[in-house]
Amino acid sequence: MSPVIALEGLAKGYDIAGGARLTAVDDVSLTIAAGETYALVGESGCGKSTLARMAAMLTAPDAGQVSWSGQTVSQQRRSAVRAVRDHTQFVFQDPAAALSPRLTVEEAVSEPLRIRRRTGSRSVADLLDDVGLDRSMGRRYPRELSGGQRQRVVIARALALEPKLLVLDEPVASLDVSVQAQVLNLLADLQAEHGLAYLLIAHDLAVVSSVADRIGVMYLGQIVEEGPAGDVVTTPRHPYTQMLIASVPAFVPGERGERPRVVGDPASPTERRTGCAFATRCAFATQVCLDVAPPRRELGDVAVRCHHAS
Amino acid sequence: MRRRGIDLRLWVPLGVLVLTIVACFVGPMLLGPEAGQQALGERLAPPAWLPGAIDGRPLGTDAFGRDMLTRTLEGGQVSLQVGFGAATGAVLVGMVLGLVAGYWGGWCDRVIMAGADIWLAFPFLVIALAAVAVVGSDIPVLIVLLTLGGWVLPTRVTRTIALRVRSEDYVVAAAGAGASDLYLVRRHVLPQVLPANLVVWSFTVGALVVIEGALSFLGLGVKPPTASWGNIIADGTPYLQTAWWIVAWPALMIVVTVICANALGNALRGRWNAGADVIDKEVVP
Amino acid sequence: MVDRRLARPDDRRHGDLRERARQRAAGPLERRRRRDRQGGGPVTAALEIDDLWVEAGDPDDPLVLVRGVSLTVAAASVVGLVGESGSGKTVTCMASLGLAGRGVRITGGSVRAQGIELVGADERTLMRVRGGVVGTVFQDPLSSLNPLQRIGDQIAEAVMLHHGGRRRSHHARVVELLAKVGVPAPEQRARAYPHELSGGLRQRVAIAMALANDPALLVADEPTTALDVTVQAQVLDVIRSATRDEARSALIVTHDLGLVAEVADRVAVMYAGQIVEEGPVASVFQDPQHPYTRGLLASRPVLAAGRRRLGAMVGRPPLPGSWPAGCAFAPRCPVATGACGEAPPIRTSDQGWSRCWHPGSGETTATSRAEEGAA
Amino acid sequence: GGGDGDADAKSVDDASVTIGSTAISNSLDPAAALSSVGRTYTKQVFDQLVTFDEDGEIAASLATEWERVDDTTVDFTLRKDVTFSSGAALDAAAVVANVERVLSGDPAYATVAGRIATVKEASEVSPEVVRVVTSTPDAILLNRMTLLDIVDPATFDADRPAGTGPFQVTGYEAGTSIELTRFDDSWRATDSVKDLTIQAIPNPATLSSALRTGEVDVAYGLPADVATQLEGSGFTNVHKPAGSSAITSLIADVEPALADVRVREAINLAVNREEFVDAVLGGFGTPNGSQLLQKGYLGYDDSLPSYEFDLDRAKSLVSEAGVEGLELPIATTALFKAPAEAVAGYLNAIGFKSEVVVQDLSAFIPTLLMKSEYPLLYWQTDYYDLRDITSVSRFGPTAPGQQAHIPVNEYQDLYASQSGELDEAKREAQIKQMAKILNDEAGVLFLAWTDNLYTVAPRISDLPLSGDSLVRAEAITVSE
Amino acid sequence: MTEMTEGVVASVDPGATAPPSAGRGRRGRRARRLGAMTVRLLLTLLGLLTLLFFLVRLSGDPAGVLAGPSATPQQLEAVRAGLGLDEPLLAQYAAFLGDVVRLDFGTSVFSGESALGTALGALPATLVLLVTTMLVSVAVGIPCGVLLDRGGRVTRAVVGTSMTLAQAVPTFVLGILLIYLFAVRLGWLPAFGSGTAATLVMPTLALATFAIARTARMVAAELEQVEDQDFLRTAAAKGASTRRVLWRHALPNAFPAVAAALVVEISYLISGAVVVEVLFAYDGIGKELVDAIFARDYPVVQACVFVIGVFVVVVNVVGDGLLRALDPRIARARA
Ligand SMILES: Nc1ncnc2c1ncn2[C@@H]1O[C@H](COP(=O)(O)OP(=O)(O)OP(=O)(O)O)[C@@H](O)[C@H]1O
Ligand SMILES: Nc1ncnc2c1ncn2[C@@H]1O[C@H](COP(=O)(O)OP(=O)(O)OP(=O)(O)O)[C@@H](O)[C@H]1O
Ligand SMILES: [Mg+2]
Ligand SMILES: [Mg+2]
Repeated sequence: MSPVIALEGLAKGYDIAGGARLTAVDDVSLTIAAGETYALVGESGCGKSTLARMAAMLTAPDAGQVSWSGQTVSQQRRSAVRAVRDHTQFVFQDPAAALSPRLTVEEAVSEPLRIRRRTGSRSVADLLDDVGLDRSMGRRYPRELSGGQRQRVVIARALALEPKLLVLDEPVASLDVSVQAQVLNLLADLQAEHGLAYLLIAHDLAVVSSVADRIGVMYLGQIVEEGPAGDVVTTPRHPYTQMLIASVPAFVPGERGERPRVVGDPASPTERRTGCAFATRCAFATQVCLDVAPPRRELGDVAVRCHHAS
Repeated sequence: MRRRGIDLRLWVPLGVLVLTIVACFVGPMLLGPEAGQQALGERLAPPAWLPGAIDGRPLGTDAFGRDMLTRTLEGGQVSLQVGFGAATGAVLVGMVLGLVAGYWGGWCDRVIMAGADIWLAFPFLVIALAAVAVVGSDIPVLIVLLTLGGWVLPTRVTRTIALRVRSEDYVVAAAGAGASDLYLVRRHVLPQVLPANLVVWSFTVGALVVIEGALSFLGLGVKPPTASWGNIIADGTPYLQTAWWIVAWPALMIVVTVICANALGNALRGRWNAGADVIDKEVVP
Repeated sequence: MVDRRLARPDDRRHGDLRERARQRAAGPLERRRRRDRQGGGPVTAALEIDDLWVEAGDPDDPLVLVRGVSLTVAAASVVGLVGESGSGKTVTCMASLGLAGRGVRITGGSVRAQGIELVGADERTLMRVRGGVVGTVFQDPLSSLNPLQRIGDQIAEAVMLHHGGRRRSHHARVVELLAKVGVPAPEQRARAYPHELSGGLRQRVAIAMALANDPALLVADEPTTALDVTVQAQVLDVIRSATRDEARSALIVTHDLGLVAEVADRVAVMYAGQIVEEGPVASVFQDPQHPYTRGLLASRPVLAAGRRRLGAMVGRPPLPGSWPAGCAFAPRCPVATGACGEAPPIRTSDQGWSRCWHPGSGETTATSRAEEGAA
Repeated sequence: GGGDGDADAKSVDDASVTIGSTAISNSLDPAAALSSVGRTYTKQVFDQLVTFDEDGEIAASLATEWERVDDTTVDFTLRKDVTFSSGAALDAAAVVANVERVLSGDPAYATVAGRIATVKEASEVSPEVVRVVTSTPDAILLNRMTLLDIVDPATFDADRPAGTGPFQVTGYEAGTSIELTRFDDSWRATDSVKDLTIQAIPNPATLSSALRTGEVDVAYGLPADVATQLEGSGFTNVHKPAGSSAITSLIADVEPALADVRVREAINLAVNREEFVDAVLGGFGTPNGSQLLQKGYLGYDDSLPSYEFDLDRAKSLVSEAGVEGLELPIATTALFKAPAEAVAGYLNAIGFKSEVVVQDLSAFIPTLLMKSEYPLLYWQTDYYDLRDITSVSRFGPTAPGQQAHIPVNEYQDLYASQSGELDEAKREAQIKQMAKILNDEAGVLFLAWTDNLYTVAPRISDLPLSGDSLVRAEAITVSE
Repeated sequence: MTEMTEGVVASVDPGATAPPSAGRGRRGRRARRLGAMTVRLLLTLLGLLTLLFFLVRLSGDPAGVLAGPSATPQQLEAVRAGLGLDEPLLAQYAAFLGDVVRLDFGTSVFSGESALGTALGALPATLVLLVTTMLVSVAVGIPCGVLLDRGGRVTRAVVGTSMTLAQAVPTFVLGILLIYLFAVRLGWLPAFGSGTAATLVMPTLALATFAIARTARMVAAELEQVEDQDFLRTAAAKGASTRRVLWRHALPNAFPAVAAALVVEISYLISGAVVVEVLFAYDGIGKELVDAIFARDYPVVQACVFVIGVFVVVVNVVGDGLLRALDPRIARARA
């Protein structure tokens, strides 16, 4: 599979009040192939959204570059950025906030086309069909829709410009369990139909494990472990991944006994640190972890940033 | 308080305001030019229901024998022109500045908001007093001056909403689809800013009618014999004991206007939840 | 369609609530409890909710939020109350403790905590029960702590309200509580303001506060939902040790079935203001009787290798005011029949009960391509 | 004047009296005090060489005799055994020091310096005799000397300058109140009033309430309407012709249409002066459509005709002159807003468009003295301070850059010559001639001779006024 | 029970946890922020003084007042020259700036007293008025706000209507009514003046009425806003009485926002004070200023504006600090 998008050494920081510098994303590289779902998991504030916005070229990175189909995209050239934006569409966490209360479903879905003054090959009705919405819904306003329906509208809008990559920032986190499954299934169907690539962001490993081809685990701005979904879920290498998996409640009562202790809170992204970002919470941390930042290491299909993983 | 499909809380104050405006601008024409003229022989006549009233002077006369009904309505012309004119001006100025500050941000934002903070910190009446003493007090001058007295509120409201809408996901999505700033402002920001500013406008009308009254009361309003509610009250103050009606009618009109403007603002705020929280934070309810 | 008859029994607005509750046909729990009493003597349950009706809004045109919920939390047992958003879980708990917001009224039923009747109780009784008999933890640990007070003071207040004295005099107890819920350096932390703590610590403080007077029952409304995954696990540990290890009863409200599986003995599934199924966790999860329970279980993603489809239900949970007549789940139910237009009967088994015309009948209720859009 | 004291009421000694006024002296130093408002205070604390008696004649005060030595020189002989409240004795050197201070050119003393502008120098002839020399012959030097308050030179720079009057200052809040107590060693002291407060209350409504609540005993500056209202509740209005004319200047420089005598005449015919005095002045004044000076002042001419209210004639003159709709804004100060508004009302009734522009005193005085943007200026001309036409200098010859209020050369020439004319008969003839010219030309709009008005609480049975209409506080009679 | 050892217990929120040096850093930051604010306000003050300098000078002339209406043009000119008013405006301005920097505002044209002294002398009376107004508006406004939010149907209607009226009646109208009622009709209070407690009552009432209504509305709005917050439910769940929840938890949380608004409103209050002082002949800085403006007593105008400006700056700075003391969150929210 040829990569649709490749991110190379992306980094992004924010100056926050009081003169501190917050490192949101720190030296992240990844590639996503056509038809592939790349899932990014991590705790709140670890930089998932920031990374996603950089991938969609909504935010310029401080360092690193984004390539499309092997071509590096220059941030300076507006036309290049525009072209990439056409191929990348964003789906947001909160479907309520992602739709203007003032636009009908039809207007919302056709807005990207209107903005680009283009007629897509697919009509609004087709798009609504694609996401399993009745055409008659076109005249409704978002407030007249349920959460799942709204998320479908958002997806339909994202499909309007016929993108190659959908960036899905926690697309189901705010939905009810029963509706969450509907949306996840829909995404899988659309991918099969259109050969889309997904960058799927989630904080729940369980959600991700059922839809992802590859999983990247993020911790404090870095991808600490990355690999095929099966490998990451069944044989986690990084202590943080292990901890994440241990934290997922056992579904069947009594199936799992005592589990490894989860320790400490995530460190602050503003703190300046040497060594491994996870060292403060890591049960296996040694002096080297505190002193030296672990490099990215390939262990078979899996890449890990840990001194001790094997 | 919706009854039979009509929102009384909205339509009652709106109706009273419209009625007031119509009465003030049409009434004096119907009453004829003679009623407003001075007739020193008929001075200080009481309203129709009191002994000593004069025919055709239903609300009594003032110290110059002018018909209080006519005077009050004519006074309304000035007060309302200034109040509504300046409120409109303030909202327009505020929307432009607020959009610039909130949407484009950066140093524009810092400068505008610092200006707003500072402007709020100084007692406006003091500045107004000095300014009127210099440039006089024609209606256009008063409108411009009071526009300066009211621009901060709509600026802040607009800025807050613009700032928020700008980072709203659907705006990011539209930007992601390649929308220009102009498109975003026109299609997404303005539709949210407008209703909120209509609410602000409504409250501002009330506030500015009062400020105009205060300026006139301090002797810095329009030139007599042109009436405004504030200067009628100021002139009538010495007669409070014997001819309360001179002060009463314009005072009543101010109070009614302010109540209606505020009520209208409240009703509108209830109607549009867009920006309601912002307004609650910023607006003097 | 709303079932007006169900939503507004004619007599509901007049007369004594408890009296009317008794007049109504005895629910399954009532029957069971009577049986229990006759058999094993007077074992006081930690919490007994019996046929609770709650409504909100204009009294002339009320919105029914909870209709006839009965639920018992036995001594030293943990009950999980699950259900999707809007099904009435929070309203049930909070109304029971008289903590629901303004405009929410109990219109029928009874609630007893350790045998103390709470419906229609005076404020003194409620004050004694709240915090003393029942400790409560809320979902968002930031907003559930007073931002202006040091956390130590807030915990001390909880102690003081039931033991008197001054806040200062309970310092030792505060430190002890903080240590118990695993707050490191409790002496210093007691002086912190809520915003100075991380989410996990805040929730621990909230739990410490709920445990301040060693209540018999802990009510926790989505105690981990707002937390990060790893932190969730930590807080869960705290809750578990506060219940299992100390033989304390708990009612845990959540929409996370996994959480229930981890901590609860029994589970009640809520849908559209009613409990549709109740029973021991193991039996409900392994052999769900109600099609909704089966749907929930099927649609829940589990951690496992490999891409797979989730079982999704059609449609979405209905909101109060638009509950279908008869079985509220019928429009989404893959096994619904004409009979489902009528209110379903209650089927009890030894260990639990469900409210369904066709209990336990579906092999799999999950439709593969469930599209509510067409609905 | 004088209150109609109840003969039966027992008068008390050592009373406390409060005089409320819309404004009070801006300074305790009489040389720096502005306008007549300040003189309510200075009159009580200071004396002048000569003063006006109740009939307006020059009377002895600190000087008991005076003698004209030549056209420009007068010698004053001082009263014996007069002491300042500071304890110092009055002598010629003190008077000389006062004259020299005022003439020093310090702008703070500009008002008083203007009043004695003709004085060149003063010198001590002997400890009891002061010589005052003018630069040109001055017909009214004595009148001018009534305006020079004599201060103990040792207290020129003190917080509370000392005078020889019957009261001395005990408390002062700038712009608000002056507290006085009796100076027992004053040559003018009496027993009746011991403590006197002069209180500023700018708002007339507040002032009238203060009178009602008994917080003030005498109110000065109340609107006439209010004063009449108060009469119903036992208050007395003490008023006295004040030697002041309510007039409106008609400035042709600004509005050329005013150069047409028909227009000026129409304006003069438009006003119903009786109604005006009744309604706007509350009756406290005398309608006047004839001349500036009133009866009792040098040059008054009772043969001059008065313009009478004639609406039809006024209207026809307006249409004859073709000036219907002419805009005639009237500038004035806040003090005269009401009468000016009434005038505007009359003018509007004959087809003009008139409104009142209220200016601050600071803006209005340059308007009045130098150059106006507005064609009509409403002002009340006080000549009682000097009791002479000379005080109305703006009707005299113009300086460069100054607008003429009365653009008649003959009038201006007469004005110039009368001020140096020492022969009183000749001078009177000249002043009468000026009045006639003004009357013929309808050069200004005369409205009324106004009275000074004091509203007095019932407990005050007599409020005596001096020849220049000021309260003689030491002579107030307070009854139980 | 558990021995959960936490390495670094750091908050997820940026800046929430303070590194060891944060104490100094935060204080330093705060000092800098206060400094910046003060400088900004002082610069504005200078701007305002400049504006007034020209406004006032373009519109009138103290020389006329000094010379009097019967002066001759020559005398008028002489007075002008004596006051230095015949110099070019810019030269006058330069001199003025130099003086201001040295805090030398000169002397009143009319009284000859130090202008700054005059302004400062009038300030305490205004301060007293403002303080009583604040106290009254808080003391009355908070209970009214509570009633507005918590009262029964009738109470809410009555209080709500009063507050609506209180907000709609302009200060000057209210002042007139008060004088009429309390001084003229009832004779209970002096109609004017300053210096005694009795003279403070009506100006305070006239000024506080609007502020009361404003405070009440804000308290009610804030109460409504905090109403649904979980920490109130938490308090109730601990066993606190309704009263205790209201007074110990809801109100203290509503108060910072109200207090912040009151601080901002000091400028509205000063505007109101100008009207009230003139109306009641109350000798505060507002009346002093109006008198000086009318008389074109430049030095006093400038000094009054300067004093008011500095006062506003001080109130804002002190108020800001006070708010911080009231609400530990603000330090973070604004940092
Ligand atoms: N515009 C910004 N200015 C300052 N800091 C920012 C900005 N955007 C994000 N951050 C910070 O960068 C860090 C990463 O943010 P990001 O939104 O990418 O996290 P996330 O992993 O998506 O978290 P969540 O799961 O909560 O959405 C956070 O600490 C956040 O506070
Ligand atoms: N005061 C109220 N007035 C009207 N409706 C209310 C009120 N309180 C709650 N509701 C409604 O009652 C329904 C049940 O609410 P509840 O909070 O109990 O749901 P829940 O099961 O806890 O859901 P969630 O998982 O979202 O917390 C919701 O639809 C809610 O909108
Ligand atoms: Mg995110
Ligand atoms: Mg809930």
